Amino acid sequence: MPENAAHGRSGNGRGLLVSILVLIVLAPLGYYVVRGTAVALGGKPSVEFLERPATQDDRCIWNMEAGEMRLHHWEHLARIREDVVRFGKRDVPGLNECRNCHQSRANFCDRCHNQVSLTPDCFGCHYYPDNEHWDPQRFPER
Amino acid sequence: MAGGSGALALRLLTTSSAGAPGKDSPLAGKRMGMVIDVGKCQPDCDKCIKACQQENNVVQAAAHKNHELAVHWIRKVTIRKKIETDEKAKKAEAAQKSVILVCNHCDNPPCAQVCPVRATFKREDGIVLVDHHRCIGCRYCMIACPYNARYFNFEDVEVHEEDLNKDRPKRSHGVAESCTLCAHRLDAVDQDGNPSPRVPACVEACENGALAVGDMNDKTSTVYELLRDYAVKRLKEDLGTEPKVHYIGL
Amino acid sequence: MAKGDKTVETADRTSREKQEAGALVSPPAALADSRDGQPGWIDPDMDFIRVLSRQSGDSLKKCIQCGTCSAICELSPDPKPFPRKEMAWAVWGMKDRLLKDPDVWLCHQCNDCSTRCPRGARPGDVLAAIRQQSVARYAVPRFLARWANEPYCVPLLLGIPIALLTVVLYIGNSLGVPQPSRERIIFPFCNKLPHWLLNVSFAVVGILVLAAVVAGAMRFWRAMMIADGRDGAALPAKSPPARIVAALKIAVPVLWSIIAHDDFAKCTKTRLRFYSHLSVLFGFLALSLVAVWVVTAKVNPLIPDGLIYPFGFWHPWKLLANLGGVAILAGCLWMVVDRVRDNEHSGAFSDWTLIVTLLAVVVTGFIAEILHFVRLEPHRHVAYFTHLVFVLTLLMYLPYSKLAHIVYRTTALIYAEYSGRNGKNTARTAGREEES
Amino acid sequence: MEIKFERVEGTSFQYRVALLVFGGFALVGLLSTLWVMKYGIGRTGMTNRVPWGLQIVMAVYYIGLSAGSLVISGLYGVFGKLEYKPFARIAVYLATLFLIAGLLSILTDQGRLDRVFVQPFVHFNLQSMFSINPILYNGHILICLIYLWALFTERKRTTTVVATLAFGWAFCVHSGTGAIFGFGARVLYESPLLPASFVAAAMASGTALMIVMIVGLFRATNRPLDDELICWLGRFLAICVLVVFYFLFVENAYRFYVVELREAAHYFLFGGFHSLLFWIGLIFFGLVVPMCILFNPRTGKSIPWIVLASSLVIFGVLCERYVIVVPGLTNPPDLFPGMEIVHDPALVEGYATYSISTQEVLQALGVLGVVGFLFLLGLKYLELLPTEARIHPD
Repeated sequence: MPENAAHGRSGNGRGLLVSILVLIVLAPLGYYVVRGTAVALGGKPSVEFLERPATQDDRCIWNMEAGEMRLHHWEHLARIREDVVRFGKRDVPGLNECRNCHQSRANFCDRCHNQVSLTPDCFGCHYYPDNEHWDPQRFPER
Repeated sequence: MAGGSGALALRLLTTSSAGAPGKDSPLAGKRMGMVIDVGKCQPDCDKCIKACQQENNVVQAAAHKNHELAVHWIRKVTIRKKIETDEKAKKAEAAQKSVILVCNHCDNPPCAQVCPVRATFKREDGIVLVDHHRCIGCRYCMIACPYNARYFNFEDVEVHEEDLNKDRPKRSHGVAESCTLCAHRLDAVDQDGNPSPRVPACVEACENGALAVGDMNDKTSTVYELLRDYAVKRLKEDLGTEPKVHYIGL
Repeated sequence: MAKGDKTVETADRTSREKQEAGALVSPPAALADSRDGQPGWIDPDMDFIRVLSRQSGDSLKKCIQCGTCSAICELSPDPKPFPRKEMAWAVWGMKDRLLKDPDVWLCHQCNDCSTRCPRGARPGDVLAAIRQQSVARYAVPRFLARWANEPYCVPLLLGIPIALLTVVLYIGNSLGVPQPSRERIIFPFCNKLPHWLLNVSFAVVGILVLAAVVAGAMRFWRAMMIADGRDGAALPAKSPPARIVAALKIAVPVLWSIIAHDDFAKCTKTRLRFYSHLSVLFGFLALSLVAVWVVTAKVNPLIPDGLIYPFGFWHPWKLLANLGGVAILAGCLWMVVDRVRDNEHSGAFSDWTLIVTLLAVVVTGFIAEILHFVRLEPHRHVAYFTHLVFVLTLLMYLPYSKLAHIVYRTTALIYAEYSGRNGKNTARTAGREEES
Repeated sequence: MEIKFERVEGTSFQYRVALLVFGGFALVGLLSTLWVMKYGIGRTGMTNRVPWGLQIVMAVYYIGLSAGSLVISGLYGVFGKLEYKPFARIAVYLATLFLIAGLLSILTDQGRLDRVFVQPFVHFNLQSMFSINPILYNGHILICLIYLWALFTERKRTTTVVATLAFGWAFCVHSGTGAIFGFGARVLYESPLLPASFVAAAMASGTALMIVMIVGLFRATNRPLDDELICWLGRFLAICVLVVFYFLFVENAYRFYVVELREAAHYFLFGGFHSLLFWIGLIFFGLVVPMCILFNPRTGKSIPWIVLASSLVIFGVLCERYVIVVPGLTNPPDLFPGMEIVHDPALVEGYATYSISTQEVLQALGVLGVVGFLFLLGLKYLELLPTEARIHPD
């Protein structure tokens, strides 16, 4: 190997460059190793589960499974929005009604949106209080 | 092979699971209109304006420090006969009228015609609305409106929590808006999903009975009776926009 | 030992050195060396010659066996240097001989030889064409390799992944709403293409590809062993653990040298090829790693989070993936520019298909990402589907396209290390010092 | 007739300074746009009564300036006046840039810039001139690019076909721009003459710009240029100016003649700052003085005079765009015929006001900077300029 390096252009520089690249590629892995170990040793996971209402019921007022809501909420909201704005159908609860049960926007909406870098425009106009009184003990996930 | 399965994939991808708007529209067969009795309107009363601002979260926007940037879904102008000489002017002084101006909800709305994204549209019951989720803020509708009834949110307006009607949205900057005829009140449903319409905020607030909003096709409605019994005027009828706001005694 | 300022004179001198070292393979020697050691017997494969001629701009006709190419090649070992002997074999249509030759894969096609050739032949392109033939020879099954090199097969080749993904889409569409697990949430990019279904189908294809690749590499290795007369010869150590250690001792430095681009760095003609290949390789590594992470996220013990996918823009994996995409994009664009600027470049089909497929993968990926951030449905789903088609194309035809060089070049380099073929530099340096 | 095209060296001090100045403009424009985006377009001079301001004025003005290519390609591609072929590349390149500038101006004027790239493609409204015009503009940019390609690769037949297409398409582009206003409901907008008048004004400003650019570039780089070519363009410019004048006269005469429009006409002609722009900027400096220069047999043949007249026309058409857009909005609709409004909470005085704000000027300059910057780069990296332009080359 050393002979090879001597023939190539700036052998040491190249070694450094490639090592840095390897480190960059492996960096996220290292980040997770550190974090995963820390959490396993009793640290707190940085992102916890979403706020769930006190009712302990798996069904939303939209009469849908929690999974359905998680996976499709934006599609349902968009459809309800069209129905309300364009066709005057107000018999389905909309965004305003979410906050009756899920009282904290920070925990119910922003937590996930922030993590996945989505910034929906909803709250520029629609009122949703940013209550911070979410207590994971009161609303356990399971 | 590539073409065939590609076409199938495209069809599978683009068909939405969300159904098309249902046929059972609650708006079918309606034609909402407004009647304003100018004679009953008191010059120094602004209850309807205040109620509208409170209901629709335009309190702060209406009180904008630059009055030309202020938003008036409903506003009251004072008019009088054109003054020819000084002597007549004194008579004309007495003959001032207060006229309420709102969006005319035209049957042929020029604003909806020019909207490049169909954000402004006429509902099935004739109410002209702006879809604020879609508006790109080109302001062509404001150019096209012959009544200057449209307003633009030039800036983000901070609405204080105590002034906020929490069930109604406020507006972000960069979208156009105008009177909605309180469509949310007209469409309101009760617990079981049956229609239980309420009158618009301005009509509710008016103590003199100068305002009426209702279905012009419904023979039991106040609007129908007023239109049947009184001679009414509409603004700029010559333009053919067919406004649905009618004035008695203008 | 400055090699950078090498002039024509020194090139001639090294060429003489190689001749004196008895490395010259003269046509009679080639004849003598030919098939199964039968002296004087030669069986030219005319189709092979025709293919090579077509893909290398008639280089074979131009070659006068002067040996300049072998002399100036930085990668060529002193005993039996290339590409001169390969040019001779190619002229004679000695297909079997060439396809068993590890030297063909030691070439990194820097085209120093092609630019220096006094006759304007392009040995670099000839070797590239031979490599493609080699891939076709060892691929399992062979007909796929034949298709992968025919332009009129492109609709069929693209059709297979499209059809496969359409089936996946059809199943996903009819499955209805997937229930995400309570412990770890993974949002599929498109609800009609659930992650587990994609994982399963990609894993099936991946296992098949892996099997094909391993089989191809083993065939190649055995062929090289037989050609070298090492049939049955194994690593010196006897016990299994010691054999593994010995194998690692050979493989690890080779792999590092591949990653560090030791051989690319010696190229003098197109210096930036080093950077373009480096960025594409590392982009590819980064994206593969991210993909593996996402695919295995459900069972990964390192993840403490509830929400796994999608990543936020500033998430380490997302950053790495975007960086990798940009690296591949930039590297591929540079390769395109490089090829377009070099007027004499033959532009072999397999070469262009790889670059175009890689570009298509990253471009559709970025389009899908942008459409996702502006939340355009169903446009983003269509973009995502196209992206998946190209990813699957890349994966599916890995053993048959130019991408197979990942496997065959690595195999050849390890073989060269194993057989002591790369004693090259030490030997040469020693000779030079003695002379001076 | 073999015409050679070449690049400019682009190493001179003047070139670099110009590049720097235009680049600086573009940067300032970008910063200003970001600022306006952050704080909303309320920080401009626009109001609810005058919702369109300088940006729209500049947009239609830039679109108009692109008509230079229409004239040149019409002359050379459609009418076969081959002596104008040397200017074809530069004309089409400038047209492309100014069309892009027009689009940029409209784009930076939108309230929700984030939605502009999504919504118009998803929800299309063919009844709106704002949906039709982007097709026309982008189509024209595409045609211009194909045209440029045909010119650079010297494809004769393709050039003729594309030139004819571009000629026809450009008419649609300028008519469509005029229709934005002409089909509106405002008293001072509504006029079927407006699309035609826009075409005329666009051709005037485009020709004037071509004259100034050609003379300036040829003089600055010491290239031989036959005066006769410019004089002919000058005469063409004079006719365009005359047509613009004619349209303006007809329109205002009509407004004065019809009783219900008389008040609006009075406001338009004698109502304030815009009237000043109309009479002094447009009528006197923009139309009358150039016509005097161009129709005068002596000054009409002198290159400096023609360049002066062209510069005045370029300025005059800018004034024309302003007096079309703004007074039509400041003039209030006559909601109550025979009555007058004593008090209106949305208005203090009878008429709305509009004053150009610094931000809008900076944004307009920024767009101009982009055009200038790209033009200079084009001179350096594309073979735009002919070595010479003569009617009878030696």
